[in-house]
Amino acid sequence: MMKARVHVTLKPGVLDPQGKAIANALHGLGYAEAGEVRLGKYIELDVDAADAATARSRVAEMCERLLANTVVENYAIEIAD
Amino acid sequence: MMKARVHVTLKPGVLDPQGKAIANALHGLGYAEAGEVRLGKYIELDVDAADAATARSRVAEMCERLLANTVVENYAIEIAD
Amino acid sequence: MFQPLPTRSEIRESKPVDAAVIVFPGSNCDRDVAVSVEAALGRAPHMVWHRADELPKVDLIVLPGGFSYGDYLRSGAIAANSPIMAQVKAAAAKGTRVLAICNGFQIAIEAGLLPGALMTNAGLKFVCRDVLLKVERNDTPFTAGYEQGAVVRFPVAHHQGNYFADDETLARIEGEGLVAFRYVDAGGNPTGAANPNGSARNIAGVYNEARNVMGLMPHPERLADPALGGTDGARMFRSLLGGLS
Amino acid sequence: MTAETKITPEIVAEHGLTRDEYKRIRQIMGREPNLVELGIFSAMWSEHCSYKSSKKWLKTLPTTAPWVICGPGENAGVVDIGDGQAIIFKMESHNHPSYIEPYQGAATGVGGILRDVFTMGARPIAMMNALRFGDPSHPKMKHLISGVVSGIGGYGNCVGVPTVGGETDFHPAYNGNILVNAMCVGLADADKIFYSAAAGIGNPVVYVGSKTGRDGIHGASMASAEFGEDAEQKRPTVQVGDPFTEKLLIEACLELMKSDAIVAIQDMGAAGLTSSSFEMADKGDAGIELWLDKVPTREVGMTPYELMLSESQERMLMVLKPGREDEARRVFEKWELDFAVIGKVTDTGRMVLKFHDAVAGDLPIKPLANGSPEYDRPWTPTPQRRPIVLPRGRDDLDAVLPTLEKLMGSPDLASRRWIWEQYDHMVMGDTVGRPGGDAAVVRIHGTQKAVAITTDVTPRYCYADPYQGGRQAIAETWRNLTATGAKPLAITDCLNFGNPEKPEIMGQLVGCIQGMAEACRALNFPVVSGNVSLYNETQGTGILPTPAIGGVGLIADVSRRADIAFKGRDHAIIVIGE
Ligand SMILES: Nc1ncnc2c1ncn2[C@@H]1O[C@H](COP(=O)(O)OP(=O)(O)O)[C@@H](O)[C@H]1O
Repeated sequence: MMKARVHVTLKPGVLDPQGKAIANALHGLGYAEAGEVRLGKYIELDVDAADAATARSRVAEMCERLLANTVVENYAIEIAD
Repeated sequence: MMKARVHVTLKPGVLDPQGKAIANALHGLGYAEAGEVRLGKYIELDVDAADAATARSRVAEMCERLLANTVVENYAIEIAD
Repeated sequence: MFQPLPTRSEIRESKPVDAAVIVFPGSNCDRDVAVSVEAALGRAPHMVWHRADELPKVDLIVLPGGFSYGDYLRSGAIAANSPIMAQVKAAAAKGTRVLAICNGFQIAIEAGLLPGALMTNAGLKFVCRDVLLKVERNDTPFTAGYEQGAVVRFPVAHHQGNYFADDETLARIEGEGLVAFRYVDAGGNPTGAANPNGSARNIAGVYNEARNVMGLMPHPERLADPALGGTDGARMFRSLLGGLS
Repeated sequence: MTAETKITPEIVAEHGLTRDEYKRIRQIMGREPNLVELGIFSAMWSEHCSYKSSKKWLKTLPTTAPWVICGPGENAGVVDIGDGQAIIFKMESHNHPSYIEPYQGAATGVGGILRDVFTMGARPIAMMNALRFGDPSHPKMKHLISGVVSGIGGYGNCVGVPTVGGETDFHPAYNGNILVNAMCVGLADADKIFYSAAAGIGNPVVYVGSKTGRDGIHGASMASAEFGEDAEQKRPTVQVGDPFTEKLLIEACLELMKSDAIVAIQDMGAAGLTSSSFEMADKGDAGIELWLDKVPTREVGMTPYELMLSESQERMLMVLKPGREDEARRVFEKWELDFAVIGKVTDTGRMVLKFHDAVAGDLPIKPLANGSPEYDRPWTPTPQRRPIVLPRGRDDLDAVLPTLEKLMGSPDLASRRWIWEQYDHMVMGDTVGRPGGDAAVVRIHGTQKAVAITTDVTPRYCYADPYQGGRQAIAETWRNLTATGAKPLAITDCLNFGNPEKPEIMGQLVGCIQGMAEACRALNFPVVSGNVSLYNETQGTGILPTPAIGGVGLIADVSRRADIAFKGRDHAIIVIGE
């Protein structure tokens, strides 16, 4: 079993209303030092694969087909065993 | 400006309905190799701080107060400049 | 040009049309839309479970609102990969009309049937209320029953209805006349205050290039009965189901 | 801790049982209980499950009328609305969980009340929520309010049942103990109502829904224990709701209910498998043998103690007719839900818990269920308060307008639109009277009939004079229903009070119930279901007495309903009453 860690983030230029709201809330709480905030997803999944390369390419496919909406999102994959 | 990367994940044992639904969907798409899936949040934020240690402690405070729901979630912070 | 609505009896005399409503796990406006379809058509639509291997031969497919798969991961993402969606796409490619409402719109976008993306509402909250919409064009089977530029009232009820597309895509859909509805004020102006969710250019609904697929966030089926306080939505079903002959 | 753990006075106390109660347990068992058994007693005898402080007084409420099909005692109350149709409804509290984790606490409260209603064979058609928050400027309040409102919306919107109204109050007495009461109304065929009494020796006991995890173990005891400073330490016991699974569970249960395969059905609410299995066995005068290793789990190494006490959500227990397992399994598998035969009905009158063939617990059902303590707690009547003498007001507009402005700007009178707009109040296509009026009006699908639904209570009145406050809450409920043109049918109630071990709090409870009972009798407006939530205190200060009333009425012809909007110029405005 390998562990895949996937980060799904909004593409630059895509408006992130949730990130903006978090930044505003942080300012409201007095954290003047907080700058831009971007909210993404973090997915951990167990993958049964012969090797890291296979796992990576299968997870990339899963991202393309389901885990990310590539119209507005990027994804990055790390594999660990 | 420093960059903080925050991972917010569900505590072990806390039900993750989304992770469950994603795992089922992956199986439905033919990815039999996909095991357990856990869905978390990934937050990138810019912090204006004198040094990494200060940034970390401020972000930890933000996590406690806003970014994570510590009743059911854990958080992990990385600081980079 | 305003086209008079076909009457019920005209519809019945014309070639029989058939409609299907796709039911996903977590759909919850499937029955509501079936009621509106039946009112316009005179008989009930086929209710098709998402695992069905076969789509009945129909002239109209409805992707209903709701929370397919709980809206988990991204609204519409998991349903867009349901077995039935391959057939919906094939039928759409052959010209079958597809009406995608709310969660159905999210599914259609995720399935690549329509351009753009639907993001979390700018206000971050679920919003359920009536909105005013401008009918951008009335020369499509979906809107033939409305006057050009008419302002109509439909309810919205969603959390992820904030229409987004990059500038290039926006320019293209505007240029090709693919905007179906826009959020407007009573005077027909697409103001910020009239926009319930932050959608780009107040876009509430879009067509595909062939204009046989239309998706929108507001729910026409929710104001299609005088007892519920309005009937603007009923015209869409009568346009669709009367104009198919 | 294991089943072999020796039961010490500390363990007994940790389970919220008094020494007398423990003595009684030993008598009932005829021996020392093991830990699993102790946990079961603790859950079953908690205030939440046993109504030990309120039972005596609840019995004084009128519960019958010719149109009542089923009064208190089942999962929800049932009233006849003619044409072979019945309305099934109930209100329930989720106060403590909502204070600890507002989103999930409120969400799972909605899930629980939905299950109470569809368990009985009804399709849920409307929800309401009665909320009491503290002072809006209290540092925690914003988080609590927004969490609760989005939790209610998050769950109700997803399952596709319209949330059509409710009430929202603010008072500093709720600063440390907010109230979240949710009500659900469902529609069923009057001759297809499902009850919870287990029957048929040898019949399979079946588990359906979500898998069991370690959620909310001790939740039922928590709901009955006063909050201390360490409330936040109890956090990990919070349950997480999965409205998507609930929606599937509704559809799957209603689908199976079209057949005659189900003998009895009960949702797993507070105290999960424990309370559901004991209630089914008790009502059916039967015994049950459970095979706990067959319970679907999502965590490894779960013990019998955890399996019996887990409060994982979206689960149901059923007794099926013999040989109908496969048919039922097909329905639940179609809806992608877990299904497992986990036991059988017996004639032993005992609950026998097996875990991998070993006996993990063996308890007598009747003595445990009926032998739960019932307290006649001392109470003192609330002293008559001196009426407040207001200075005589001026009649001129200059004085009235600023006062009016102040009133309208107060949190208690401000518009609730921002709340109900976060709730899908139109799904199902029958919300004829949307939020914003006296009572919501929901059409009975496919008919000209409609039900009017409202929730009401004014805790300030109940605090000033419990008896009058109780009467007033019933009367206001009645008025709100009649104002839409409905004939009031029956009520459900959610009695939220402080610590009943204090005579003055007990006096509030008694006073309110006496007032309610009198008003209900006078109006022929019976109580058909309800819930009691006690120990609503933080650091020794109780909430205002809050008997929330949920009322349902029937409109025979929906086209003739009334609403609050002025309809036109020059119409006369008439005041009726004193
Ligand atoms: N928590 C809530 N959820 C949904 N609707 C609510 C809620 N609180 C209040 N409302 C709605 O707001 C309106 C005004 O409420 P309220 O002030 O309690 O009315 P009244 O005092 O006239 O009974 C009602 O229609 C009620 O249903």
